[in-house]
Amino acid sequence: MINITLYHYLIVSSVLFCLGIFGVITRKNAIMVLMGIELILNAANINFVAFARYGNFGNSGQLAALFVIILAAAEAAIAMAIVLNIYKTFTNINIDEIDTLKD
Amino acid sequence: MQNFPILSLLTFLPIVGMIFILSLTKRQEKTIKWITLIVTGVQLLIAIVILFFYNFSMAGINDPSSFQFVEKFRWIEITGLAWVGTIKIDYFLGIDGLSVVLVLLTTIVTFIATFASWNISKSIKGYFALFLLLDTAMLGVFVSLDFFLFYVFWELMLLPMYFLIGVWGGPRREYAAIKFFLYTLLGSVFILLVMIGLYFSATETLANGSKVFSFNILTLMDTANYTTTGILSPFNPNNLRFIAYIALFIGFAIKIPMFPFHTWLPDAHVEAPTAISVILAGVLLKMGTYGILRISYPIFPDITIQLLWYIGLFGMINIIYGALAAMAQKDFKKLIAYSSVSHMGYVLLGMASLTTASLSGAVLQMFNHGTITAMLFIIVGIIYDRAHTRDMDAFGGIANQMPIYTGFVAVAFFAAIGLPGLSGFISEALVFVGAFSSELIRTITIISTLGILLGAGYMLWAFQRIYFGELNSKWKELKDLELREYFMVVPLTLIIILLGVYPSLILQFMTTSVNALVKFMGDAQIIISSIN
Amino acid sequence: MTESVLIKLALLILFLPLIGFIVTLLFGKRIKWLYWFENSILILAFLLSAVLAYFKLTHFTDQTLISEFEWINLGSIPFVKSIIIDLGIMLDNITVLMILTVNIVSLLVHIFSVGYMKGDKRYNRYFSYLGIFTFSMLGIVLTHNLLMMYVFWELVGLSSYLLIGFWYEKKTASDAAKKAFIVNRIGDIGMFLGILTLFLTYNTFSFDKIFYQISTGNLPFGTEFGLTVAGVLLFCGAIGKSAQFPLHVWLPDAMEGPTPVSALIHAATMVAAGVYFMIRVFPILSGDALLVIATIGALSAFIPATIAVTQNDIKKVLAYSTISQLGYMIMAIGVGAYTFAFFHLVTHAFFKAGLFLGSGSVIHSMHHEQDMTKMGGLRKKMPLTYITFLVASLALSGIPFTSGFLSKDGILAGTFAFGSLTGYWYFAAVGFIVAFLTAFYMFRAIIMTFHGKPKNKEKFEHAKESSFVMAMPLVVLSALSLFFWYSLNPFNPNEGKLLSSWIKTPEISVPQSARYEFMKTDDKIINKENLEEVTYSNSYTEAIHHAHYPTLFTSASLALLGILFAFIFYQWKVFDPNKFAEKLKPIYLLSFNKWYFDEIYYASFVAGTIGLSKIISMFDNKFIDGIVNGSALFTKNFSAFTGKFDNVVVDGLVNMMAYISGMFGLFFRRFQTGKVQTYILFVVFSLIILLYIFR
Amino acid sequence: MDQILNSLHYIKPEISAAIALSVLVIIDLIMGKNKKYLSIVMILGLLATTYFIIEQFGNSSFAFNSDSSKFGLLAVDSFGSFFKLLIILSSLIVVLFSITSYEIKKAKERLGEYYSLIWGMIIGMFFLVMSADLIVIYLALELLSLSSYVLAGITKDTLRNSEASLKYVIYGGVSSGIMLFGISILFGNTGTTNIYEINALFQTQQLQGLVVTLSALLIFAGIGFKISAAPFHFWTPDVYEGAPITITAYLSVASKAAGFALLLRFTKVTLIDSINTDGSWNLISLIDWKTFLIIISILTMTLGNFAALWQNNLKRLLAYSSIAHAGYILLGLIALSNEGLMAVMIYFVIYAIMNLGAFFVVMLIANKTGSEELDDYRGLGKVAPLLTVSLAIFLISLTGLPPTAGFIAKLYIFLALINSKMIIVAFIALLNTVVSLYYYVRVLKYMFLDKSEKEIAPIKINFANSILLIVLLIPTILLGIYFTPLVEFAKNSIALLGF
Repeated sequence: MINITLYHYLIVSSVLFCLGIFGVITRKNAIMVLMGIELILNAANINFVAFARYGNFGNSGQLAALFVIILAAAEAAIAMAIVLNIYKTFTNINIDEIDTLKD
Repeated sequence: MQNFPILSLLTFLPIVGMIFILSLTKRQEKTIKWITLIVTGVQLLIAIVILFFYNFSMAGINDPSSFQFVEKFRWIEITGLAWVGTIKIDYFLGIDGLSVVLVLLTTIVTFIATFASWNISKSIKGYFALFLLLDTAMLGVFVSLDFFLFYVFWELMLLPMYFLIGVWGGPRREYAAIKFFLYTLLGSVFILLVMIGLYFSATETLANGSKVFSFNILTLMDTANYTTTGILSPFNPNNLRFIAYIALFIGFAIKIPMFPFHTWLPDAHVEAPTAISVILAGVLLKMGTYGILRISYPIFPDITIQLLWYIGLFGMINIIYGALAAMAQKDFKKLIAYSSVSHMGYVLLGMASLTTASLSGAVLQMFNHGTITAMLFIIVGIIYDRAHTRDMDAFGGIANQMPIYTGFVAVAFFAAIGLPGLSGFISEALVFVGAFSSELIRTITIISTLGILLGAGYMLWAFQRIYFGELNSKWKELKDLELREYFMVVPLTLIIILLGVYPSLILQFMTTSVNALVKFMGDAQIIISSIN
Repeated sequence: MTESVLIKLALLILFLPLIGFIVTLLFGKRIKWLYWFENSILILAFLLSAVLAYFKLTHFTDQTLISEFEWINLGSIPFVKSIIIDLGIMLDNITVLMILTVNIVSLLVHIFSVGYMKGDKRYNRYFSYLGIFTFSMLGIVLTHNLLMMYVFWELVGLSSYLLIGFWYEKKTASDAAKKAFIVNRIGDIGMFLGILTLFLTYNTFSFDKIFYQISTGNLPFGTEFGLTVAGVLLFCGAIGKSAQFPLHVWLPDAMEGPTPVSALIHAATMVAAGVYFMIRVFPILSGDALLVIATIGALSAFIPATIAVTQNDIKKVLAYSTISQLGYMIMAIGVGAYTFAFFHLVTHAFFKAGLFLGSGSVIHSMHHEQDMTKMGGLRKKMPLTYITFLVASLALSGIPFTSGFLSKDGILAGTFAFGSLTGYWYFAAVGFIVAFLTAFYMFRAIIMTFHGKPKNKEKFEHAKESSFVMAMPLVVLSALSLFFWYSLNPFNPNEGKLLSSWIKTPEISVPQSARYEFMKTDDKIINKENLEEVTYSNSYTEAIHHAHYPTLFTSASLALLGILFAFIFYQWKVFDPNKFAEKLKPIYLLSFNKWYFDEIYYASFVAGTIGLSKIISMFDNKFIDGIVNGSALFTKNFSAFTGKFDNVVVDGLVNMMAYISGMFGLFFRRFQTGKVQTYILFVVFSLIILLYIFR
Repeated sequence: MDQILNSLHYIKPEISAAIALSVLVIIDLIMGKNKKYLSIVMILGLLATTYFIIEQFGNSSFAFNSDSSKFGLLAVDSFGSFFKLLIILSSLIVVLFSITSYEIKKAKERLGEYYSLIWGMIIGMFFLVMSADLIVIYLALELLSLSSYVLAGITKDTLRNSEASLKYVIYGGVSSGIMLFGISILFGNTGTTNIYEINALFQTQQLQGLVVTLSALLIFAGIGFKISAAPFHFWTPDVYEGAPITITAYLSVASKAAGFALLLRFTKVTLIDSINTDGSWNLISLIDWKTFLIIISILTMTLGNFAALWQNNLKRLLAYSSIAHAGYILLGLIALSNEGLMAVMIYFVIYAIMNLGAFFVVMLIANKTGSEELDDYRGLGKVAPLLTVSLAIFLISLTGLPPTAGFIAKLYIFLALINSKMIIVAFIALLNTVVSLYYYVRVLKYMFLDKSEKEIAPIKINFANSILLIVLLIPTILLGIYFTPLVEFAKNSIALLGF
């Protein structure tokens, strides 16, 4: 049985963060992009909780994670609404085709 | 008289006129023109009143007590800043021998330019409003003794000028206007930097004994006021005075315009309407040289003296380069524009030798060039109004068709050539007398005398091409001068002749100040060199 | 008659023509008879100057009267002394004689012009120009300082410009006017620098103060060389104004002006101003400077004389003759024959004016024909003109019993004496050769014009003797060309009052070491009884005295020989001059084409300047502006590339700063793709880069 | 709990805003289709909030302290109040804009949401400018952002509107995510999210430079997104162009002000080492924050200015111009002195007035012509003199030419810079000003110098709008001539809690 240390958590969160960024950059579908953003937020959440747990910082880390989860939900809701609106006007949610505003 | 705020009145009268004009409707064209004429006329009268009460024996330059018609009060004062101390900016107006001449010039040229504006037909209201705004800005530059105030007026001038060229100008007006604007703004950027640098380098002691930083030009002149650590303080061994001087000089040189910063001038002149060309050449160019004399010289006497040779060199280049460039022109107005470059070279040359004769000559040359070039541009305007071309080769024999006009042209041309008996000669001669006596720039001066020859060359050639020869039948219909045009050319002609015969009329105003400047430059240089 | 009255009189004489100018110029267009106003002013001026001359020469013979006022005062100047510029006038014998000369010639030319210019559309304007000329010329004569000298110097230049270009409809006339002005300016620059040099040293422009300072040993730049330089620089002005080699090219062209103008300005007075100026500053001319002056004078005497021999235009002949004679005077100054230089100036003024007016009379009657090959036989039609012309020609040739003989002989004696004292004999040689040539070309002209058969029958038929107003001046001037006005002894000018008591060789201010050997004071013997005139030193006076009779004989013989040759070639046609010319073709062409001066100057200086100005103008447009404007080619290519750029270029974004800005802008625009994922990619990249930088 | 109750009076303005938001929502529900009174309610709410801000002015205290610490979650100080006042002022102006905005009128049925979301933004911004805790910062930032995402797409019916909204939300989501990740790392290394405590740790403990740098950079990504500093600015032009003009104006002023307040507080509180007597700051040596800011600032203004040269849409041009101005404002921070701080505050007031003014004119013109394209501005000078002259003055002020207020704003920035001996930076910034002149003047050229090919009808504006325009115009000119009150105000407001 390997001992799970802070570093393991950090590695997981870093991978998650990178995957999130990667997803945001590469996915065509707007929903997938939003999921990438969720990944980024959750990577931070893992950090908060792990640091709080291993660093004896009390419960502030967990609290922060809770706030973030709530906000992530709110953000997701708003983003979904906006994507819906986009679908109405563009009839697709393929994000790299939405580029009428540019130089 | 000394307590009456006459300078403020003089400077801001046009703003009042502008507000009046803006409150009128577009249709009241006559009223608008007359308001402008009255405002500029009253300004001329005020300037004459100032001359009347002017005390010849008071020098000015660096001595606050010997400036005249001083108005000074705290404009901005913010106290209690623990970290920078009090911030203060003064509203400080005053004139001495250097500025009084240019104030007079400005009022004369503006008054005459109002006549030249009489036949403007496009958006009259806007034109005259901007015209008056420009008027305020120009006078403000010449009367302010606070660097900040100076800078505000300096910049205030750009926008009206941009529009006056850009809206009422010739075919390539937009290009010329933006070129003028960008060029001069670039210059003012340099000035602003140096201004701020100076601000943090010198302090002024207030009545309550506290020391505050100051924009006051006179404070900045006194070495004793500098802090030990200021970046432009002579006491600071790592000071940046040299770079600052160059930057400031470039800022002013663009306005003069000094080679190689002159290329905006021909474009701006060619495209600008006559009245604006008149103002541009008559007054605006003087601001550059005035700025150098008022600010660069007394604030940086040490660097000035190091660089005198180069100033003279650029003066020489201006003289000869401008003359040669003028010679190649086919466009009448462009020729006059380049002749301005050449003539402003004399001012630079005169400033390059710190002698009374040449400095007086330089200031007098500013005045004379102002009147002569104003007249030359009016002359171009008169013929352009009638013939709608400025191509000199298209003319010929105008002397027969418009003999009276040609007579005035001859006066202006010969004044520009520097014919004795006309005003241009005196100033050029004084410049040469002074510059020649300075051993440093003697060779430069000798080469510069070629300008006398080249000047005669391009002017007479132009005269011949336009006025002599058989009359081109195209121009059979051209009429001689009308009344409005007499109002423009006759006063200028009289000034040109009068000052040619009796230059002391203007010289007497500046001699005390010029001598004080020369003395100050010498003394200050000794003080500063003793520091290092 | 007190001194102040004399001064006031002189000032009145000075300003009368100015009033005439202003009034005639302003109202001449409306009031047709106004030229009479100008003429009567001249009559008045002439009378007044006669009065002035009389009182000055009789009552104040040895006094120099000076009156001055403060014109510019630059206040109390730090480190230096004060600079006060005075204006003023000076009356000495030379001044009054010169005033009288100017006014006589001017008056006669005015009167002549009444007839000559009849019917011109700018009749009154012409007289007003004559007025300003007279004013300026009197100014030169009266001034007591260098500044005013320069001022009036330029003003005569202006009047010369106006009068040469009087018929400005002709391109040649306006060209000639421009040329005259500009060529004069070249000399003026030198003169101006000379004045600056003197002012720099002495802080004054006044002659007397400068002379005094120099005599105390205070020299420009502290060296004798400085003094020489100053002298030569001043002389540059004279080179221009007196049309001396190498700036003589303007004078022949100046003949485009009306003939009376040529008589007044370009023969008698203005061109002599250079000589007058040298006479004025004579006391400060060092030996080296004088040598330069003499050399220039000799060249100017010789070259135009050779040119005059082949010219066919009667006025051109006279013009070259004028240059040549002015060269004589300049040379005289150079060799120290001060008094004779002035004397020749006066005599030459009269007889050359006479010649020009005579030629004017001919030209007038021939309906503005100037080519001598189309004249001939006019002797019968115009006897009065012929006789006066002949008398003046004799004077010019230096035939005894004329004024020219007296003055020219003096100059030749001076060169001869100079040769004997210094060994520079070639001045004398040039003097004699030119004397021969002068007689030859003058009589060639007389024979071609008045003798023989008429070449142009039609014009000849219409020719008739001139009216009284034109004839009278001719008579007066030819009378003034005779000897008795100047000296009752036709062979010795020194016996006249003019040279014996009125014109004195001045005190030299130059330091002893910088003078000619014979001018040094230690050689001086004050022994008035033995000699008619005491000049610088005993030896010089002696030498002139000894040279007098030999030169008198030689020059008279050479002049007669010249006349003889002229008759041989042109009257009796013993040799065909054309064949002769064919044989000496290179020399003939050189002379006929005026030694190619114009061509050389044009190819070098004029074309050079214009070329340079074109280059500069190009440079200005393409390069200086180009630095800011960016290269046109690049802009074009680029605009094709972006399409939009051109729009903006046309809009006014052509300068380089904006151009580079535009490049930057376009560069930045590339990032703004409109795709949000790309943006995020950029953000992530920038973060990585920033992290790398600040790690 | 006592702590919380005791601290409530410190957030009176926020409470007032929250109440106003609720009232607005309720009234909107009650009135149904009648939207007449919403604006009045909105304005009343704003005024009430303003009262509480002014009442609070000068207070200096922590609020919501945890039991163990002397530092609280919020820092109540003049600095915060200054920015709150600025925010509320610009909100007021933007609401007044909204009343006449054609775009907003078209989406009338959503007016209630529109105003409520503005309240949402205001509350977010209020907390942002006073927060002393990284988590609160994140929460406030999200509140602000979420509201603005929706506002950017509020009118829904146009293509660009929706697009702007989507881009904004994705870009904003990622940015705040990155920021959050940075916060989590900082938290892991310091054990606290309170910036005061973090600062104390920075000063006492040896931390790993790389970790601090990484977290600071990641946090700056979030802040940079808000203030649209390069290279985090990419959303700005697109969103500004796509959003309704009122919201664009609001984003360019209020949201940016809040972001800057955060940056200033973050820099001065978290990264400070000590303050010299002359008011200059010494930062901790763990990270070269100064150089970082210099690079960001120069990059931002240069990019903004140069890219603006090419814009043909006025909104987009103003977007780039606002990026450039962010660069100038950063200069004030770079000076790292109280003087610079003051300069930033002065700049913001003036910037708010002139930028709002410019957007207002653009909006009024767009109301009539339906376009913000420069081509449609040709010859407008003839038909709408008041509007175009006002726009000219605003633009000249944005350029920074005297005697307009914009000059004073720039002057104080440069005074601070040069006093900190950063002459080269000042020079680059001034050259940037020259560049900026070109595109501002280009607008003037289109309006006054060019002629329109087609006939344009005169643009008339109603009385209220003229008054509003003049109200904006007067300080733009007056503050250029007499700026003592403004500077006094800024001077009195630079007091940050703890310093």
